[in-house]
Amino acid sequence: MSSILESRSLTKKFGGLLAVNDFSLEVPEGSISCIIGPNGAGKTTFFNCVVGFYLPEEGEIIFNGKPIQGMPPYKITGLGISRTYQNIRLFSNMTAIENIIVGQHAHTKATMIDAVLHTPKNRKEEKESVTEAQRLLEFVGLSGEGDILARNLPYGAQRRLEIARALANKPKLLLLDEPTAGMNPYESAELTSFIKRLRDELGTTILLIEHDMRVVMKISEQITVLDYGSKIAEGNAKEIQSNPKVIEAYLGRGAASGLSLSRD
Amino acid sequence: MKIKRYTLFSLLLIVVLLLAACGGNTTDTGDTGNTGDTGNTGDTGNTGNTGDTGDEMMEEDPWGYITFAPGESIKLAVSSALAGGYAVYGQDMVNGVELAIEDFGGELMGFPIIVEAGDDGCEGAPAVTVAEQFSADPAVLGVIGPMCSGSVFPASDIYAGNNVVMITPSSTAVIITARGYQNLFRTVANDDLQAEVTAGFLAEDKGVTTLGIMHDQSLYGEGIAQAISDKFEAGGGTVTAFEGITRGETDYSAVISEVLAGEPEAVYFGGMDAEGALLINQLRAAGFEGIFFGPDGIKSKPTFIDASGGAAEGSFATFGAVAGAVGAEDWATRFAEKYGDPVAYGPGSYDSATIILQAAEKVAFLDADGNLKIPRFALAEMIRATPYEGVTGALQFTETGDLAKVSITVFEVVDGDFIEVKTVDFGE
Amino acid sequence: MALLEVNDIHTYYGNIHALKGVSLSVEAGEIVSLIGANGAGKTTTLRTISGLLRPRQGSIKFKGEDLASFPAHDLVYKGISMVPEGRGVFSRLTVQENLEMGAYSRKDNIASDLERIFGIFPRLKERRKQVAGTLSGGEQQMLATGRALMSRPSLLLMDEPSMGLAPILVEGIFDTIQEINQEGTTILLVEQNALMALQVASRGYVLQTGEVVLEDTAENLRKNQMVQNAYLGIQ
Amino acid sequence: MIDEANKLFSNLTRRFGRQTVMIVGILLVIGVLVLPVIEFQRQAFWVRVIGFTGLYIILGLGLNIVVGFAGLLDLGYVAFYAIGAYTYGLLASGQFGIHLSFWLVLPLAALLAALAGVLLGIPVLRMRGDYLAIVTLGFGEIIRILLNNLRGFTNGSQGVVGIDKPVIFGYVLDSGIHFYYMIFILVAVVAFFSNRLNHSRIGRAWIAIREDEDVAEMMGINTTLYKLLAFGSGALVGGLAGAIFSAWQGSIFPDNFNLFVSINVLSLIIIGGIGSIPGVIVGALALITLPDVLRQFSDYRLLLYGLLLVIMMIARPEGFIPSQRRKLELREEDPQPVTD
Amino acid sequence: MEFDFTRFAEQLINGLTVGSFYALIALGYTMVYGVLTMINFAHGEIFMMGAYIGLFSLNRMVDAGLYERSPITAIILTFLAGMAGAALTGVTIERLAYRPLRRAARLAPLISAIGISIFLQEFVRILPAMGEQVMGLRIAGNPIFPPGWQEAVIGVLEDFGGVQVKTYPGIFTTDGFYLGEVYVTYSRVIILVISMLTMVGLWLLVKFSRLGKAMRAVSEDKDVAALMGINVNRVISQTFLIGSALAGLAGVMQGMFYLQIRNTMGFVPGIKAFTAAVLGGIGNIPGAMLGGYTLGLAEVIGIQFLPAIYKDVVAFGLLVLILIFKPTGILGEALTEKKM
Repeated sequence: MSSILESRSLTKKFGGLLAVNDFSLEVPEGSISCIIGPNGAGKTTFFNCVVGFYLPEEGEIIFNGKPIQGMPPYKITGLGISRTYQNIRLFSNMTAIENIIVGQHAHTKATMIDAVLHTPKNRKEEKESVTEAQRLLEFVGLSGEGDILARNLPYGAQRRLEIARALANKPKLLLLDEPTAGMNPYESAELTSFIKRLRDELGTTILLIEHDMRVVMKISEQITVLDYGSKIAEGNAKEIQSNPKVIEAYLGRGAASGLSLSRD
Repeated sequence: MKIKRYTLFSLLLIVVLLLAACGGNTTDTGDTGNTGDTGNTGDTGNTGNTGDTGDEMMEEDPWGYITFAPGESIKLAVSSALAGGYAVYGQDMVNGVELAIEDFGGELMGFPIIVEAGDDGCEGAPAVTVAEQFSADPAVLGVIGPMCSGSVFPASDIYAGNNVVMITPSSTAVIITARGYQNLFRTVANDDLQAEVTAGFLAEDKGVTTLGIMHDQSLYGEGIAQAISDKFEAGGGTVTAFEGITRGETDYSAVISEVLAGEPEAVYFGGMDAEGALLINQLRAAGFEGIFFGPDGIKSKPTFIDASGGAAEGSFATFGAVAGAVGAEDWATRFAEKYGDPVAYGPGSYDSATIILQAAEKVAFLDADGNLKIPRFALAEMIRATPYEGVTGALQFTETGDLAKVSITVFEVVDGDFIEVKTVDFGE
Repeated sequence: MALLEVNDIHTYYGNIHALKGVSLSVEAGEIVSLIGANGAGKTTTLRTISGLLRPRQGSIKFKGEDLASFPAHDLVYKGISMVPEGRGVFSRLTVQENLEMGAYSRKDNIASDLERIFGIFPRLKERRKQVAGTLSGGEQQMLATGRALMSRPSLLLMDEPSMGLAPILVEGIFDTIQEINQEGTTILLVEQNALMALQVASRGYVLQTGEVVLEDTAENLRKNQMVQNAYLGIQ
Repeated sequence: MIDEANKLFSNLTRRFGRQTVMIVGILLVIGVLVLPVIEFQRQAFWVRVIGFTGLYIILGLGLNIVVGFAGLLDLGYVAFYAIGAYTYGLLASGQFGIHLSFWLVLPLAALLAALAGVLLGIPVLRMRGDYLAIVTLGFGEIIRILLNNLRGFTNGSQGVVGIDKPVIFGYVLDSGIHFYYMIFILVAVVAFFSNRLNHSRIGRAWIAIREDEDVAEMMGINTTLYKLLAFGSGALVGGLAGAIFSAWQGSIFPDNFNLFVSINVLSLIIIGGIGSIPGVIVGALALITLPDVLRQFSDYRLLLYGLLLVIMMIARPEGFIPSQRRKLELREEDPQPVTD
Repeated sequence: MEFDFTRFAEQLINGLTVGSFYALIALGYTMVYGVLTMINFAHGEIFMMGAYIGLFSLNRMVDAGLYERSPITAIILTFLAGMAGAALTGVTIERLAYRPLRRAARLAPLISAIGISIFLQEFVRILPAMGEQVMGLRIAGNPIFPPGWQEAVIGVLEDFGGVQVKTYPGIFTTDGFYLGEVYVTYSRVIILVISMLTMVGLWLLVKFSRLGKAMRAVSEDKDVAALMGINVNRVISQTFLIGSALAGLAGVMQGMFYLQIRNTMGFVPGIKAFTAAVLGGIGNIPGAMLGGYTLGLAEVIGIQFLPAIYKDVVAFGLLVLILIFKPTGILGEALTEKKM
């Protein structure tokens, strides 16, 4: 498997603080990979570097063989990277379907002239957008709820809508930031299988940040552990679970036993 | 929720009170018997309104007639700033007109005369709206104003189109009267004449060779400042600085430092009284000991002399009127008793109103039905033809509506009041 | 008499009927857990008790006194304190200033309380001069908890203290909760991590779409089939 | 516009009954169109007042694109109005002896204003909210100061006078009625286009930027470009209004373009209901027409105006006719917020 | 013009004086922004109210002979009265015009504030005329108020407000001393000292007092602040009280040292102080002070090189320049810009 995303010795500083420190990572195409680590370890910062929201001081980010650091976020999105946020950031006063249509922005072309004159091109595009959006709503199990304002949807539905919006960009790589945050075990199990389905049915590569070890261990093919901005371990679920460095810095002895307690 | 209702209620209460207060001021609407707390005119039950002028007489006056049915009021309109930053001058104009009507006897051939004031904010756009309002009102005899040149330009187009007589007591811009309108007059000298007198006085009487000029960046202030600059340099003097200040600020020391850096013997300020007071105060504080000179805009005892904290002593101002004109002193006393000291355009407005009323009296007649009719063109011609002796001096108009004879007087501030120093007469 | 008695409260967000008659009680000295899915009304319940929201119906009694007429800021003086969801530290204030804000309701000497909090959370002592916004998530949680304790509450409301924290910190948080409780503070705990919550609590309530559907001792709840399926992730 | 009109219509019908609404609506439209044709006593005054309201409706529609659609708080909108006005004033008067046709200069004025809008946009793009407000306010003031002081070019404080009236097929459009119709045709055109814009890919991108700029950019929206588009289109409309104003007025002075114009336009779109096109019309009626109707309260005019702003805001914080979306944004739904 | 050190030093002092006013007024903007994230557009008018109330009290003390007997006491009392009056105005405005809009859209309180600003300006101007009319009200031809009252009430109102410029008695002369070659008037020194002392006091208050900490807590999160036992409404009122009192202090200072006050005096300083607050980083108290002095100095330095008419262009130009490089102002935190 070739890697779709590669980070080479990436470093991002905030003032004196090294948020991401000489971090290298390869995400295999078509995989579900996971980044874990204590709060403030630099996981979200890394995401922000990938999508172009932060400019790293050193290192390279390669997407599909091309360096992308320094590109503005909207261009990176256009290349096929989408993301979701730790604390859901939907356009809360837009309807569900509008959220998804905005998500298609990089793939639609209508100009101001088209919009004002309602050219045939524009009409066709609008129609296709709606059809596609409805398809995505169905895919995430929200069909029939397209006209509800995003903020009036229940929490779980909002999470799924955010993913649908990210998918509207037809991403090759999907970054999920703590998708199960604030969910109880039942809900997160549901989401976990959904994420799996995503990869299996659409072939989208998925990179996620996650705290819930049950989720992490269940679906990740590759786990990378960050602490203080540096990579301290990498491997599959078993290797990570038994890595003493990881237990020391992140999992803790009790949590390791907690994992077994859940009879997972 | 409780707070919100309470707030709304109190705000509404204020509105109601205000409207009630406004209600006391219905002298201008004329459709109710008014409670008359301002001294003018009595209670006239108004009966309907007569719309158009009598057809049978149309051919006699090319501009048509202003017609009043018995019992109707004649409106003398004022277009000026009545609210906002320039209201102080607008109020002064209204006061002048009010006093003129009172002195005239409050009625014309048995028809009561009232003031109708329109707020133009000293700005072009609302001035046009006011002009449309007055022009569309068949009871308006004539208009005093607008006050600012910026309003006179667009508004006079409307008045001219509707053949409404207007006299501005304040607009000094040269080209206002250059457009051939026959309905337009002004009772002030234009900038050029004021500038000529000022430059001459400074150079010849005071021997000033270097002059620093400041202005308030307004149409009026910068216009006169520019005229002064031209005349002074034409006379061989040197203008060391030409700087603008921002109206509404209070500390002009920084600009003053720049102006004084050129070490002028005198400083001229094109602008209004309030800024003038601040400037002279700060000029003296900055160590300036030369002459301070300003146009008619600063010739105000309360807002220039009194507001300068004594610094205005020894300053000069021009004014387009004869000092000590017939009855002027007595007039000023009467005005002050009623409204406080005139600010700037009270006297000019008084004269303008009186001119219109006197001319109207001469051309007005009653028709067979007892309606009062005033021919519009004849009114304008009568205004033009009749010499007039007023509180600002002897006034006589030219073809263009400018004053044929102008006296410009230089005043000096001595012991806290303006004292006449020199008067220059223009015209034949 | 229970320390806190919540009786049939109904709370609305605009037209959304968020709590449909929640009743619960907390005895002095207990740890009581509220568990439930997202949107079940757990946070709304805590915000209503703390006075940030007003119920349209129902009563809340604390030490026998009806709280209906008191605004949120008065409840601190009565002895209720809350660790809000998402921690809510004042990020531009220093750690020490944050703690002092916690004692805003008190006029007496707070130096000893500061020392007590620093005893529980030595990390905070190291960082007392640091601006709270620069703390890590775990440290912020300590600060929020410590700040709530500064008012010497008799009832501490905690909203999702373990949310977004690394597993290693989660343990510590629950240890602290028990520690605080043993020192005599009653705790009403809202937790997504039902497993841990039911381990430290003595009793628990299960909320579903704004209603209490189950209440029992923690031990019984842990054994309950429905709870195991829905909230403990045990199939 | 059609959607909004429909919504408005259904709201009103629910309240007053279908027939009444239809009749009143038709009467209103006819009234506006016919007002100049039928003769009545104070007609010229009413044509002026309603025509002037129309001018402010155009300005409101333009600013609404910037503030209402894209959510960029612009306190210097008057600058574009001024640029439009001076473009026509300078190119069709004795100032330089140039007398270009109104119909040629009108699009030119719009383009120049749009260009200025984009130029203003570039430095302020990174600023948000209230920072943007003060910078745009400064921009408006700077334009006015320049107009006032570039004496060789704009004739400074002495203004541009004797501006040509538009001519169409040899017929001079010099009466208020001509401008009245010109303005209302433009109102219809601008309203129509701005509504289409709002319900398009562009409009959605603006909403997304307004809601969450960072996320919008993650959707592939070039936020820089779209903000410039908003500034540019808003400015374009302002420029059109300015050119018409200067032709109608016949003389322009820097003082015509003070901060109060910007404030007036902003107030009217907020009072009407931000983001809503019918709202702009209602707002203009409340803030431009009403004060003119209340002319007899001359010295209380501004006082009442100020009070009116406060009362209207408190009574209807979301405006008279809020756009459906904005209505939801504006009212937080917390029950009896205690910390307020 | 060649560089003249004496004049430069003179200009620096001018800049510091003006900067003191900007800073004092900017503090009110910034404090209110801090707790409510709203631009209190009426703040300039609070400054004006302070000046008017101060003068009214001073006149009473002159009447009572207190000023003759003990000028220092009278002056101090004037300051206190102006501050108290401005504070009362500010708190009342917050209560009536802003609090009902606490949860409304961000622009609603802005428009309300603009309304209040216009209202206050006009209110002061029109008060005597209004009094005259209210006192002149009649029922069935009989005056409601006895004539004796009328005179007294109108007299008081005329002494307070009115259309004309009002003048403080010339207490401070143009006396001064030479600092090297630079002539410095005592009044400038007094302005600087009073302003700086006040600002240091404010800084200490906000930094160390219980109220100051409560203010900072409220500005971060009102709900959590309430959970700490802070009465949020009271803290907001107190913030308005302090900010307005500072504006009142500036207002009285203006009257004392520049003599002249008028109803429109708040507008220009209001805009400038707002600029200064943003320049320093709005919501940030030291930022407002720094912004005020920076702006004051920039203006005087600017006109060393450019004609004075471009002073405001320099001010706004500097603002844009600083915001381009630091979008949240000099001391504003970048943290809030892109937090995740």
